Order: sequence, then C-alpha cells, then structure tokens
Amino acid sequence: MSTRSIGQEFVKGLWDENPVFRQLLGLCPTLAVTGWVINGLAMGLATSFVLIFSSLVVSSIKKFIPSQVRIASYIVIIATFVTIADRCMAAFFPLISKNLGPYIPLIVVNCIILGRQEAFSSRNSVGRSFIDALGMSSGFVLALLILSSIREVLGVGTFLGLQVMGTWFKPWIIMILPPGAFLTLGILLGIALHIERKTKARK
Amino acid sequence: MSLSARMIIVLTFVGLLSGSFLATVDLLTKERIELNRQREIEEAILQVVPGTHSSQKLYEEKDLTVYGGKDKKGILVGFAIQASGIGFQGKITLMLGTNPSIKKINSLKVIDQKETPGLGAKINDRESFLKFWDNKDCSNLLTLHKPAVKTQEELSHSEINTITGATISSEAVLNLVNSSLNRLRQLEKEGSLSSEEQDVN
Amino acid sequence: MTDKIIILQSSPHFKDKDSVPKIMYAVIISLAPAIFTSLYFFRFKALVLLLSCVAACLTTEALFLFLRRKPLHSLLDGSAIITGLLLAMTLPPSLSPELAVIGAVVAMAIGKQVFGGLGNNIFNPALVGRAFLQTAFPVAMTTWIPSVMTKVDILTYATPLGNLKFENAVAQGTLTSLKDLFFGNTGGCLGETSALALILGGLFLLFRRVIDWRIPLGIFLSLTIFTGIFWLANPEKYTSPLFHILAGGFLIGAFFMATDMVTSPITPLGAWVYALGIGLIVGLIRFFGGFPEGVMYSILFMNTFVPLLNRYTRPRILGGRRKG
Amino acid sequence: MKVKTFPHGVHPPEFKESTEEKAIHSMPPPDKVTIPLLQHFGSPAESLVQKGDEVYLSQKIGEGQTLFSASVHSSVSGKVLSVDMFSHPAGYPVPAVTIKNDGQDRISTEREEAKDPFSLSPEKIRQKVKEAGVVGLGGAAFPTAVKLSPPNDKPIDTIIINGCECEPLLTSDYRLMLEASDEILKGAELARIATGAERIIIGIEDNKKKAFEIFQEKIRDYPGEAVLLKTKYPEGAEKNLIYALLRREVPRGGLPFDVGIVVQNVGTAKAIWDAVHDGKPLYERVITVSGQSIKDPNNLLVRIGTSFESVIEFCGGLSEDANILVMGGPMMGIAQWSLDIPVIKGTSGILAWPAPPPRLEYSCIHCGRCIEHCPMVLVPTRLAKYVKYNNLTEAENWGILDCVECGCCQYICPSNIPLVHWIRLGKDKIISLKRKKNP
Repeated sequence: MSTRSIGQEFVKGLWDENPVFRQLLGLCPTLAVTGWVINGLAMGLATSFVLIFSSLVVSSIKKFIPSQVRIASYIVIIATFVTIADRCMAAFFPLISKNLGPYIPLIVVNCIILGRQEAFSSRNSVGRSFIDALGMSSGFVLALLILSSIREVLGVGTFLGLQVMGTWFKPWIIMILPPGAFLTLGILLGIALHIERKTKARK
Repeated sequence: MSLSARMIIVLTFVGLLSGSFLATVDLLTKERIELNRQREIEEAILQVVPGTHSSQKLYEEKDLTVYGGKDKKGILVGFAIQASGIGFQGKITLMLGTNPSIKKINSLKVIDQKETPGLGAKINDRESFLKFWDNKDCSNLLTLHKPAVKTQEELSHSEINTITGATISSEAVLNLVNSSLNRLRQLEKEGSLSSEEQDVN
Repeated sequence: MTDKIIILQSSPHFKDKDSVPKIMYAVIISLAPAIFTSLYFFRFKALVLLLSCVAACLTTEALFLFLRRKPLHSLLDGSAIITGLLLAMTLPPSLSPELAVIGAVVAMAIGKQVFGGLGNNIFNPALVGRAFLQTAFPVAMTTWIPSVMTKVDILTYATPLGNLKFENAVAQGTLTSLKDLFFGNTGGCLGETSALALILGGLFLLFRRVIDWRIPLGIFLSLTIFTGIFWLANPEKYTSPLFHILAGGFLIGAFFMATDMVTSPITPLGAWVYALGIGLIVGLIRFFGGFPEGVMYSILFMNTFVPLLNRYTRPRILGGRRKG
Repeated sequence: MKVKTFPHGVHPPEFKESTEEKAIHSMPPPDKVTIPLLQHFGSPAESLVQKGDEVYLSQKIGEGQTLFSASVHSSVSGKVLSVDMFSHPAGYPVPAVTIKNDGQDRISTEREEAKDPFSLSPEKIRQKVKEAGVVGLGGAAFPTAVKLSPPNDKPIDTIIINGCECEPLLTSDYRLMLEASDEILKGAELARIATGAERIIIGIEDNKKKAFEIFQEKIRDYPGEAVLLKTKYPEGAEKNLIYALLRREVPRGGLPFDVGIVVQNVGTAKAIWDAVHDGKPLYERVITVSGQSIKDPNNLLVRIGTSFESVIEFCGGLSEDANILVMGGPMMGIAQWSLDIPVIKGTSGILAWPAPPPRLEYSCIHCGRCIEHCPMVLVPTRLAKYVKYNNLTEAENWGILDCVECGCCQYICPSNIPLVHWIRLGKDKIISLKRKKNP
C-alpha cells in the first residue's frame, strides 16, 4: 500500500505527520499532563505501548475483521491494552499513576491510536504497521517532551525535578497551570506551521 | 459463512481474548495495587502519630475516617484523622494526627490536593505551612495569622500561619482541621470510637 | 493640468481630521492625571514601572513589525505606548521591573501581535499582560505597599477590596474611607488608587468623543444596581455601591480598559450588552468569587463575546426588512 | 421654528462663502460642444444625426430608446463634426455628438409653448417633460418623466422639492432658489398635477435662511409648505430627506413611490417648468465652479457639452497647485483625469483644489464611527471587510446594496480606510453576478 521506504515510514511520524504538531491529534493528554516532564514522559510511553501493541494486533488480524465491525473490534483491542497499561502502572509506579489520574484510561479515546489503526494498520503489513506505530509513538513522545520541558523549566525552574534555573529566576506559575498548556501549545503550533511553510516555499 | 455470522464470531473471539488477557493482568496486579494503597495510608498514620506500631480503623463516615495508633504494648498513642474538604480549586484530603486526649496536634500531612501550583499548593510545603502545625495546642479553636510570618515564634498560642497570596487555601485547611477535631471530640464523647477490631495491617 | 500630477481618487474627497494616532495620543493625554498621581504616591517605583513597561512594549512591537515585514510607522501610532502605560497602571508598585517587562512582552506578543497587530486582537493587550502576570506571579502581584503619604511603617498592606474580602472589614469597621479612595491615598495598583485622576481622564475622553459613552455608563449602572440591591438588603454584610465604584480597578477599567475600541463592540446595542455584562460580572466576582477584584477578568470575559455581539446586535437598516 | 433632521450623518466643512453671494452668470456658448448620448445609468440614446448635418439649438439629437433613457438635445446651432466614442465624466467612453458652434443660436421651429400649463393633463405634462429630456439635476440624472409616472397602485400624496444642497462648496441650487423661486414653485406645481399629489413640501437647510424666507413667503399661493432642515450631510439624500421631513421610511430596495412621495431637486423643478411652459429642452444648467485652485469661483449657466477646460478658463483658469479635479460635490463627486470632459446634465459643480497632505491607512480599530454616522444605518467597516475577502453573500446579507455611497463613513474613518471604494466594488460585483444569473 505505502510506497515509502522503511526509514521514511519511521521518520514521517517525527515531523511530516507528527501527530501533535502536524495532525493536531491527541491534544487532550498533550494539554493535560505536560506540566511536569516525568508525567509527560510517562504518558507518552503509556500511549506508545498501547499504540504499538494495538497496531501489531490489528495489522495481524485485519483479514478476519469484517469492515462493518472493525471500529468496534479496534476499540476492544485498544481498551484491552489501555487497561493493561493502567493496571501495571498502578501496581508498579503508584505515584505516577496517581498524578496521571484518569488520563491513562482516557488513552482509549486518544485519536492517534484509533486513527493509526483505521488509516494504516488495517491496510498494511505487520512489519510496516510496527514501524509506523513506532514512528508515531516517537513523534508523540517527542511532542510531549518538548511541551513538558518548556512548561516545567519555565513554570517551576526544574527539569525532571532537577533545578536548572538559577536562584534569580522567578518561576512563571502560569506555565504549569492549564492556561500555560494552551499558550505553549499554541505558540509551538504557530512555529511548526511557520517552519512548514518555509520548507514548502523552498521546495 | 454469512456476514452477520462472521461479525458475531469475530467480535466474540476478540472479546473473549481481551477478557482473558485482562483477567490475567488483574490477577497479577491486584494484590500489589491494594498493597500500595494500604502502604500509603499506613505511612501517613505513622508520620502523624509517631510511635505507632499497629493501627486500626476506628470510625468511618463520608469524608472522615478515624484511625487509632497503638504502640507495641497496645496502648493508644494517638488518633489519625483522614478528612476531606473543599479547597480553592478542588478536594483537599488531609491526614491529621493528635494525641489521645485530642489536646495537641502532632503534625499534619496533605494526602491529596488540587490547589494552584506555587500558590495554594504550598499547603503541602513544610517550610511555609506544614511546620507551623507541628505540636500545636488545639484545645482552643485555631485561628489564622495574617499576614504570613517566617517562624513559629511570631505566632501566638493558637495561631496558624497563612500562605502569602493563598488565603482561601489556608482557610480551607484551617476549617477542615477545626471541624474534624470537633467531630472527633464529639465521637469520643459518644463513645463511637470503639475499636471494631478491624486491623488495618 | 493634464501635464501635472493628477490625483484620481474615489469619493468622498473630503476627510475628517481625526486619525488613529490622534485618537491614541488623546488617550495618552487622558492618562496624564492618573500617571501624575501614581508618581506622586509611589515616586520612584512608579516611574521605573511606567518606563520599563512602555519601553518593553515599544521594543516588542518593533521586533514583531520587523519580523512580519510591516512598515515601522505603526510603531508611532501610539497604541504600543498606551498598552505599556495601561499595563503599568494595573501593576502593584512593589512589583520588580523585570516581571513588568515580561508582562509587557506577553501583552504585545500574545495579546496583540499574534492576532495580526493593531485592530485584530480579541483581548485588551494590557489586560492579557496583566492576567499573565497575575497567574504567573500571584504572590508578587498581590503584595501591596502603602503610598508614601501613609505614615504607617508596615511592609505589606491590603488593598481596600482585599481588606473587604479577607479581613471582614465591614464588621470590624476598618473599611477604607471614601475620601481616601477618592484622592488615592490608599494601597493598590499604580493607576487605580486615585478615583479623581481617573474621572478627570475619563471625562476628557468622553468630551473628546474617543470612547463610547455607553460603555462606562453601562458598567457603572449595572454595578451600582447589582451592589445596591445587596447593600440595601443587608448593609451589615455588603458595602455601598459608591465604595465599589471608587475602590479597586473599577474606574480605570470602565474608562480606559473596557472602552478600548478594538476589543469592544462596534454597535450601540452591543456596547450596552457588553457594558452591562462587565458590571454584573465585576459584582459577582467581588461578592462571591475567590478574588477580591474582578474588573480584569470580567473585561477579558466580555471581550470574548464581542465578535458575537457585533454579529447579533447589528443595527436596523433604514427602511427595515428588505423588499422582495 | 423647529428644525427637522434625520439621525446620523456628518458635518463636513462647508466652504460655500466663495460663491454663495455670486449671482448666476450666463457663460457664452463655446466654439464646440461634445454632448454624450448617455448621461446617466442605463442605455445610451440612439443618435438622430450624422457627421456633417446642420443642427439647430435645442434640436433633438438623440432619442431615448428604453423607459429609463432620456432624449438628448443640441445645446448650440451648427454643424455636426463627429458622432464617436468620447470620455464621459464617469470614466468610461460613451457615444457622443460633437457640434461646431456657428454662434447664431438658431432655434428650430419645433418649440411649442403652452399658454396655460396648469390646465394640461398629467399625461401631457409627462410627455412634454420626456420630450424635453429632463432628468434629475441633483447628480444622479434619473429621467424625470419616469419619476412623474407613479404606478397606479401607489398613490402619491406629497411632492418634496429638495433644496438642501448638502454637499460642501456647491451653491448652484442656492442661487437658483434665490433667483428663480417662481419657476421652481411653478415646476413643483406641475409635478404635483402630473402625479396627482396633494401637497408640495420644500425642504431647505438652515444655512440657506435667505432662500427659506423667500419660499416661506411665496409658497402661500400653493398647497404646501417650506420646511427648515438642519445643515448636515447628507440631508439631501432622498431617503434621509423623506425621513427628516415626514418620518416615513422608504423600504429597503424600494422607491419613494412606495411611501407616496416624489422627490425633485429645485433645478429639476425649474427644468420641468421650462419644458412644459416654454417647450425648452434641457440643454443648459447651472453649475458651481469653485475650490481652492479655481482663480475666480462662480455660479454659471452652462450649455451641456461645454468642456471643463472652457468653463475653468471662463473662471480665470486653474492655479498652479491644482491636483484634484472633481465633477459634482466633494463628498460624492467623481475625480477627473482630464479637462476635455464635457459638462453633462448631472454636473452640479466643477471643483479643483490642491492635493491634501498624504495620510496613512491603518487597520480598522473598530471605533464604530462609520456605524454612528451612516445615514442608512449600515455597518460599513464590516461590508468593506467582506468585500475585501470576497464574501459577497455575507456582504449582501449585511445590506451592501442599501448603501447610497454618500461617503460619510469614509469621511469620518480615523483609520483612513477607503470604505466607499470597497463597498462600490462589492456592489458592482454583486450586480454583475446577478446579471449573469438572470440576464
């Protein structure tokens, strides 16, 4: 189906089709949990886990699923992996699980995951789907990391809990509050669009 | 095979598979999650009632749970009250430790809060807020000292420090503490604090 | 004549003298009394804040105009200076200048230029800057010092409204006197302390027809009625409408912030709805909200409705419904 | 005395002092006239003459073909030099007849005078008006015969004579009111008879008190009254004038007929009288030549077809600083690029002045002044924006077609946005789209 090379299949998720900056998917967790880098990272990894495994399963059983019930089956598959992720986090990383609260179960309705199944895994081989899911996950983790780094550094003056700003710095509390998420994401989207236009014009 | 039959079979199959998977995961993690939850409460009780060897749930109602802490000999060393109330942005859950006579607060611990980070969230900050609760006489109603001070010495007997710029959050904690202390005294008078022999450990 | 430069232009060929820079400079002039009182009451601190805000606004505007390859003449239309002045007027005098500069940059960059510059912003830029500072540095933004005229030696000081909200001032009888509120001998932001100076400036703007008279009047009416009802019902608990009008940012908001042409409705009916809404929300926040003051948030809140108001309060065309 | 007016509008500077005391001066016919066969909107008149023909003064040289076109008459006697395309003041070429003046002013025998015009039937009056090619002299040049023929289902009760002359600089109507008040009233009376109206109302702005007093006195002989109006632009715009005088609103997209009214300019009223009583076709009119760059500003009676150049020459020529040349008033007039343009029936003034200092255009700051001053109560800034971004459907929804292009919005706009220009462009686009849909 896809005419890209394996490398391109992976790289597209990082920029060209980056789920957050280019496709504006999965904005709910992106906005909600990126106040601290550790939360953003955990959220990104949990989503990656769900995305990669659902892509593997969906692409391997795509031939058996009648198209009328495909969305229902995808959701069941995704929900399974989400629940696994949720339970495991609660068991092994109780603190992060508490911080992320309902956002882990909410991965079920993250558009990135269902979107990739519908747009890619249901039409491509297992190998390609895996690479695609890997690329998309990396793109998502990357976006969350950028966003949460900016917010944590400006909002608290720390990165992953380590003090990075000097004592002269007065933390911008707004950055770890919900408005900070909107401000940062808005500005990042603006910059992404600007870069996109520039590269397009050059071509 | 007709389409509807295939649909039913596929969905059933997917559902069964998912279900069995989840059941396995649940089996594997259930105990740990429960353990985590218990450990959290236990640690909190240990913190607010020092010298606790074992603790028991003595009383439970909506937004208020009372635990009794006992030392090795089984003598009551203090009460731990887990109470929840509305703060500036959302629910605040506290763990409050008192001596057995409910005359003195051992210390205060914030279990859960959704206050404004950097502002109301300082109710979870020892330096500016929590340390002022340590060993506080609570035989009288506690009041808030405004504006904020730096050391315990600047406060009078039954005064508690405010957080600069977060009067509402400070007040919420204060009210929560005052009301749960009152409730605890009332419960003790009624004798409802009989041990239900429900060991938390 | 045919061999000379001929100007071919579309009618009308006459033009009123008023222009955007003239309007903007009128606003600056009208702010003069409030600026002088703030300099008088807060001295050097006020001067530093005013200068740093204006300089930061002008620099940010220039930078954005340069980046967007726009003509730099819009820098001199006065709008950036107004934003800087208004922002400084709403800051507590004890705020450190570098925070004020951050606020000014946010005001110009996020409040104004990202929307496309003068005329395209949804929110009042100065208030965007202030709201950012309020949320980013809540402690610094709520630390007040008394004016130099108050002979009390204390480090922190409550604003009249903070006093009312958190210290139960009505019951304790420590309410700031109306006379102090009127002349400005009280704590508060640079520009909101003296009601007299603000009223002078506001009257000048009304006289010069720079601002729509409906907006200050509407805000005034709705706050008076709202607070008046509560005051009459329970004067023990609530303060009089006059106190609410003189205290806090009400006057600077009603005369200088809410009337910002760009972010207020263009239709007369829209202006009424907008103004009444602001007054009502100010009252609600002051009585029942978590903050002692609500002028900034109520104006920003009503700003969001302006495009909608403009659309649905369109005036009736002469001749009414279109024939056929 | 109560002064009536309408809501909104603007107060541009008047600058009428230089010509308002100057009596109407007859300008000698020029050597050559160029008479466009189209002098208003609609289709051009059919030419009745050919190159080389001898024509008399007031001979019909163009026949109006459709309902909305008016006949054109020669304004001199002489030889037809050419029938060709020629620049029209509105900026596009139209067929025009150029006639060499022999200086004789020979009158054709066709002129028929009416002894007792007030006893004529409405049909006869209309026919004579049509024959004389009378059009509205206020500027739009709408054929008067059409205006005098209300549809049967719309009874007319009032004739309004428009003596406002709200445009700055212009004084031609004012002088006419002072010097030809009898003819104006008689013409109004003829219009009243032709439309079956009950009364005449003459509306005059309060900066023309002298004219008002004359009419207040003279109108006693007729059924009607003279009313003083506030000096404000555009007091003389048809719909606003009707609202100011009678508080009646002409429905959107409708005509004054719809509220039982016919409005005639004072100059038109006089032209009706001339046409019916003397059988004199409309071949000359009063214009104001004024402005800072005209050396000797004046009110002139000028033959139709005279070039602007000869008119300005007659007024002492242009001073060096002239940069803008306008036909009509400064608020609605059309800027001209050449002095070769002929005077037409709709020319109320020829104005010239130096270029104003350049002004920068700013983006709209939503001050709302255009709404506060629009006499039609439109939202000009929004209309302009819709046209700019080519959203014609919304522009039409917001009433762009109701705009009368009076220019108040652009006059008052502090951002210096060419609002009228955008609105005109939008109207043009919408109308041409509609024509394409149902031709």
